[in-house]
Amino acid sequence: MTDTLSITPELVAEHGLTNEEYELILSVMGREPTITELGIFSVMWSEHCSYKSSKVWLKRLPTKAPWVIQGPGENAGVIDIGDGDAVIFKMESHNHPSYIEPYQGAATGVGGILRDVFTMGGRPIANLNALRFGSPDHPKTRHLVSGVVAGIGGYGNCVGVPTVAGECTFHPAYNGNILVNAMTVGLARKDRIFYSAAAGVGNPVVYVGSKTGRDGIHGATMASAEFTEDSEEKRPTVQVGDPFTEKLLIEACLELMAEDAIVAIQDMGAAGLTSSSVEMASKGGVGFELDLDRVPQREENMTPYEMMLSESQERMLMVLKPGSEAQAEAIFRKWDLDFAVIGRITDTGRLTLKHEGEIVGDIPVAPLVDKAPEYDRPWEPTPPAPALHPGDVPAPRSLGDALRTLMGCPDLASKRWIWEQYDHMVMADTVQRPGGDAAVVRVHGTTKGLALTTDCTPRYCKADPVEGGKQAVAEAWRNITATGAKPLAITDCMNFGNPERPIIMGQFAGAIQGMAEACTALEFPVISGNVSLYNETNGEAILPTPAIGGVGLLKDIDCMVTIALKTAGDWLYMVGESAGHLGQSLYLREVCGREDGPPPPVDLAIERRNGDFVRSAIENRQVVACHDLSDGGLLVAAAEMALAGDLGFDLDADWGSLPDHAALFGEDQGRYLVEVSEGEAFEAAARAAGVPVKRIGFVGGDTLNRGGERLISLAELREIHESWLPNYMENA
Amino acid sequence: MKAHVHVTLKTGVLDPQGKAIQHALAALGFDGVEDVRQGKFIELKLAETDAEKARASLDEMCRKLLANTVIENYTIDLVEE
Amino acid sequence: MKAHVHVTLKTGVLDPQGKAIQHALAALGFDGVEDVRQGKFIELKLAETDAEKARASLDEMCRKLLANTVIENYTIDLVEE
Amino acid sequence: MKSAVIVFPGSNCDRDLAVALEKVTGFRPIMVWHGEADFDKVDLIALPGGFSYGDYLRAGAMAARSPVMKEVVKRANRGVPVLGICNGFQVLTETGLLPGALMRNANLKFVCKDVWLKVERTDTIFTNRYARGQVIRIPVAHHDGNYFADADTIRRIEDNGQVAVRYCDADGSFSPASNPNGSIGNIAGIFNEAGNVLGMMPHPERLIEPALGGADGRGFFESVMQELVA
Ligand SMILES: Nc1ncnc2c1ncn2[C@@H]1O[C@H](COP(=O)(O)OP(=O)(O)O)[C@@H](O)[C@H]1O
Ligand SMILES: [Mg+2]
Repeated sequence: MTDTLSITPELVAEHGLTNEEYELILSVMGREPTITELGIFSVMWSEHCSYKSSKVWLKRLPTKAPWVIQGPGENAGVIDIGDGDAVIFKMESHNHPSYIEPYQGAATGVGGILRDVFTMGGRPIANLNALRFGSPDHPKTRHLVSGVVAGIGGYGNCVGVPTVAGECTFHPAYNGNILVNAMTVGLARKDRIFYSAAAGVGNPVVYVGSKTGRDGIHGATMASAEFTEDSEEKRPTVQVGDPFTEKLLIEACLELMAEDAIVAIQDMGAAGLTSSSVEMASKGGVGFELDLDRVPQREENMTPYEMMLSESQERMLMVLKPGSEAQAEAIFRKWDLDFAVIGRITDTGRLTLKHEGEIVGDIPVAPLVDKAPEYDRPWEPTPPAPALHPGDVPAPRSLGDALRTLMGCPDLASKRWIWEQYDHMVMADTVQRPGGDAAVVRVHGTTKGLALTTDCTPRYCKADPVEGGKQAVAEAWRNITATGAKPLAITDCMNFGNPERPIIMGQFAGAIQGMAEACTALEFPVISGNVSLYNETNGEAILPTPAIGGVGLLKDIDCMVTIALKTAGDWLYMVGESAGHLGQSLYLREVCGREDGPPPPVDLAIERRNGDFVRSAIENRQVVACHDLSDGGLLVAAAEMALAGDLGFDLDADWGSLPDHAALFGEDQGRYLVEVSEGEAFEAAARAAGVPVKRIGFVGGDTLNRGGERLISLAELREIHESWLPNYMENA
Repeated sequence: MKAHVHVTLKTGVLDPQGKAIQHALAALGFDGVEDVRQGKFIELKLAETDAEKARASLDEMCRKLLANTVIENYTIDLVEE
Repeated sequence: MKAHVHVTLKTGVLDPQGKAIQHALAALGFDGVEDVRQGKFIELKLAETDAEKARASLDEMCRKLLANTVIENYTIDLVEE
Repeated sequence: MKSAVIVFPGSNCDRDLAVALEKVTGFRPIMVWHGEADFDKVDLIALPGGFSYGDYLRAGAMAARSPVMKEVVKRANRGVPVLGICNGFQVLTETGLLPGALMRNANLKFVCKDVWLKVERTDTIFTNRYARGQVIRIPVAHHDGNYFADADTIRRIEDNGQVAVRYCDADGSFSPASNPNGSIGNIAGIFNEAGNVLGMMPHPERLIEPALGGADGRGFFESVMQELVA
C-alpha cells in the first residue's frame, strides 16, 4: 500500500465512525486501513447505507404476496400486474440536501429515485412527491417551498416523466428539517427485470453515464449526521443535477436492456462507486478489481478516495456478458454518454482498487457488508394521550366559518400551485390527474390503470406511533380503493429523528408495528423503502413521518371513478361509521387551536370490509363519485367533491346524539363518501355485505348546504381553497 | 449608478449547460473549444450614488438572492454612466 | 486563449427574469433598484492562440448558436491568461 | 398519409405525438433521428415537445442547429406541412421558419394545465376541421412559452392572419388571466407566411380521447388528414 496517510483518531471521528467501529475495521483488515479504505468503510457503515439502527425493525414488515416479484433488498420492488407486465417502484428521501440547496437537492432526489427504477429495467411512467415544510410563518419556508417545487419540476419535466401526485403539509416541527420524499413508478415486462448481483469471473465491469467530479464527497455521511447550525458550511457537498443526461441515460439503458448483454446493473446513488460496486460484488459473492485510472473524470488530479466517494449524478455500473462491450459501447456513444470498462469480476471476494499502477485499496467484501454494525437501540414507547370526548370539544360559532377556516388552512388548501408546475400529463397516459384521492396512469397501450398515492398523517404518528403507522398504510389503501383500484403494495420512507434517543427509537418501532399490522390485514405488503434518521435540528426532532407510497391496479380504466360530483339529484352516502373522533383532528388544531388527544383508532377488519365493499360498488357502477374521509372529516371531503365537480349539495343527515361538529369534522377512519344514483340498490348491496351506510344528503345547486341552510357558495369556497398557496407564495 | 453582477458556478460544480454548449459547438464544427462555463450576467440600475454604499448593498443582494452561494460565486462591478 | 461572451436582451425586449428579480429585491427591502436586466455570461477556453482568428470564430459561434439575434445582442472579450 | 416525427436528444413527447398521429389518422409515422441528413418523402413533418438538449442555453436552440433541421427547413420552404408543438414550436422559431421568439414565462414558472384557445383561422391545412372562432380546451406544459416579437413583426403577422390560436377564457374573450405565460396578443400558435408551417405551445396530442379528459386536440390531426388524403 502506498497510500501513506496515517489514520488518526480525528480522521476516524471525522468519518463518523465510533472507536468500536474502527476497532472492527482493524480486525476485518488485519492492518491499518488506507485513507481510501477508511472512506469506503465510513460510507458503507453510515446509517444511510447500512441501516444499522433500523434493520432489526424493518425485518418485521410483511413483504410477501402472490403478486410480489421482488421485495425489499434490490434497487426497487417489483410486482406482477398480469399479462406479463410488472410494476417497479420505490420512494426515497432527499431531506438534508433539499434543506441546504432546495432546487438542486430536490432535483437530484428525483434523479436518484428514477435511476433506482430504470436500473431494474422499468421505464419510469410516474413520479410522486411527499413534502413536509416548516410553519408558513417561518422565514425560510417560502424559499424552501419555491426551490423544492421548482427542483422537482425542473428534473421530472425535463426527463419527461409525469409527476402525478403527492402531498404537501406544514408544521413547525419541520422548521429546521424539511422532508422531500420522491417516488418513481416504472413499467417493465415481467421477464425482463434486471438485478444487481454480479456474476461471471472475468466479466467486464462497465461505467456509463456522466463523468465523475468531486461532487458530494461525504454526502452519504452528511445524510446521516444530525444537523447543527454550522452545517450550512457543509454546503459544497450538494450536487447539481443534469436531467438531460438522465433522459439520455434512461433511453440508452433501456435500449441496451432490450439486448442480451447485461449480467447485472446498479445505479450509483449515495456513495457512488463504492456502494454500487460493493453491493454488486456482495450480492454475487464475487470480487471486483477496478482500475480507477479508467474512471471517466471531470476534474484533474482526482484521488482514489475522491473517485470512490464521489456522488456525481447520472452514472451507472454494469457487469456485461463477455464480448458485449462493443455492442453496449455503440449504444452509449449514440446517446453521447461516457462508457468505460473500468474493471473485471474476480474470484477473490475482495474489492481491489488500482490507481497509477499501485494497489490503493483491498478490502474483503463479505465482512465489509456483513460485519456492518447493527444496533438494537434502546427504545421507549410513546405514552398514550388522554382520551378526548366529542363533548369536550366546543362547537364552532358557525359551521360555515369552520369550513372556511379548514378549506383555507395550509394543510387542506389546494396544492394546484404545486402540481401545475409539474408536467403531469407527459406520456399521455394520465387518466386521473392530481387533485383526487390517487392519480391514475394508464398502462401504455392497454386499458389497465395504476392508481398511485402517497400518504401519512404525522400528527397522528406523534401522538401514537402505532395507530399512526397503521393509519398511514390504511389511508394509502383507501385512497387507491376510492378510485376503484385494487391496492397491491407499498413503498415507504421512514423519516424520523435521532435514533440514539429512546423516545425516537420508540416512535420508529411503534410505526413499524402499526404498519406491519395494517400491511398484513390489508394484504398490502412493503416491497421497497428507505430510512432517513437524524432529522433533527438542535435537538428538535421532526414529527415521526413514515410516508407511504401505494400502488393499486385498475383492470379497466373505464371503471374508474373520481372525487368529482356528477349529477344534480344524486344521493350522497357515507360508508362506515362515525364516532365523532376529534382527537388530533384538523378541526381541533385549526378551529380550536389545540393539538391534543389520541389519533383516531384504525380497525383494520372494518377498514378492509368497507373498502372491499366500496370497490365492488364502483365495479358494479353503483357509485359514480367517491372520496375517502381523512383530514378534516366529512364536511371537508364533501366540499372537495363539490369543488371538483362544480356542483353543490345539501347534507340533511341527522346524527342522533352525536354533536353536529363531531359528525362533520371528526376524523374516524375506514370511511368513504360516495355519490349514488340508485339509492335502494346501493343500500341493498351494503346490507348484503354487512357494511353500514348512511344516506346523508343529495347533490345539486351551487351552494353547500347543511339541512337546507346555506353554509357557503361554491364560488366563495373555491376562492378560499385555491388562493391560500398562491397568495402565500407570491405575496412575499 | 449602474452595476454589473456576474454569477458563476464554483469550480468543480457540474455545469450541465456549459457542457451541452461545448458539445453543440463541436457538432457545429467549431474545433478547439476546450471548455465552456455558463453563468449569469445581471445589470442593475440603482438610485444610490455613493459607491461604497452601493457596493455593500449589492453584496447583500448577491448573498440573499442573486447568487446561490452553495454552488455559485459572484463578482460586482460598479459602472460609471 | 480565454473568452468572455455576454449575451443580453435587446432594448425593448421584455425581460421576465429581470422584472422578477427587481420585484424580489424590492420585497426583500432593497429600495432604489430602478431596473434589472438579466443576461448570460459564457466563458470559453479556446485552443486558438491568434486573437483575430479567435474573435472571428467567436463571432460566428454567437451568430450561429450562443445568441438569438432576434432578441439578443452579444459582446465578445478576449481575456489574457 | 405519411408523416415523420423528428426526434432530438431530450425530446419527450415524440412517442405521444406518434401515438396521436396514428390513432387519429390511422397511419403510423416514421421516427427520424436528429442526426439524419435526409429521410423518406413524407406528407407531414412533426416536431414534438419535450426538452431537446435539456433546453440548455435556450429552448430549441441546439436542436435547431442539428443536421436534420437543414432538411426540414428545405422541405418547409418547398411547401411540405410542418407542425411544431411546444419544444417543436421553439425549434421552429430558432431556425427562423417562424418569426419571433419564445421567452421564459412571465411568472417564471413552468405551467402545466388545460387552457382555452380560440381558433383564429379555419382555412388552413391544420385547422380546417374547427369552426372559426371555436373555443377549444387543450393542455399546455412549458417553461418558455412567452411569445415575443418586435412591434413590426407583430403587426405583420396580425395583418397577414398568421395567428392560428390564442389563449382565451372559456367564453372566448381575452383577458390577462387567460394568458398562461405573458405572450403578446395572447398568441398561442402561429403560421408562417405561406401557411404550411404551424408552431404552437399547447399540446393537442395530449387530448385526443375522452379517457384523457377530452378530444379537442384531434382537430389538428384530422385537418391535416382531410387536406392530404382529400
Ligand atoms: N406535492 C404534490 N405534488 C403533486 N400533487 C400533490 C402534491 N401535494 C398534494 N397533491 C395532490 O393534491 C391532492 C390532495 O392531496 P391530499 O390532501 O394529501 O390528499 P389525500 O388527503 O386524499 O391524501 C392529491 O391529489 C395530491 O396528489
Ligand atoms: Mg384521500
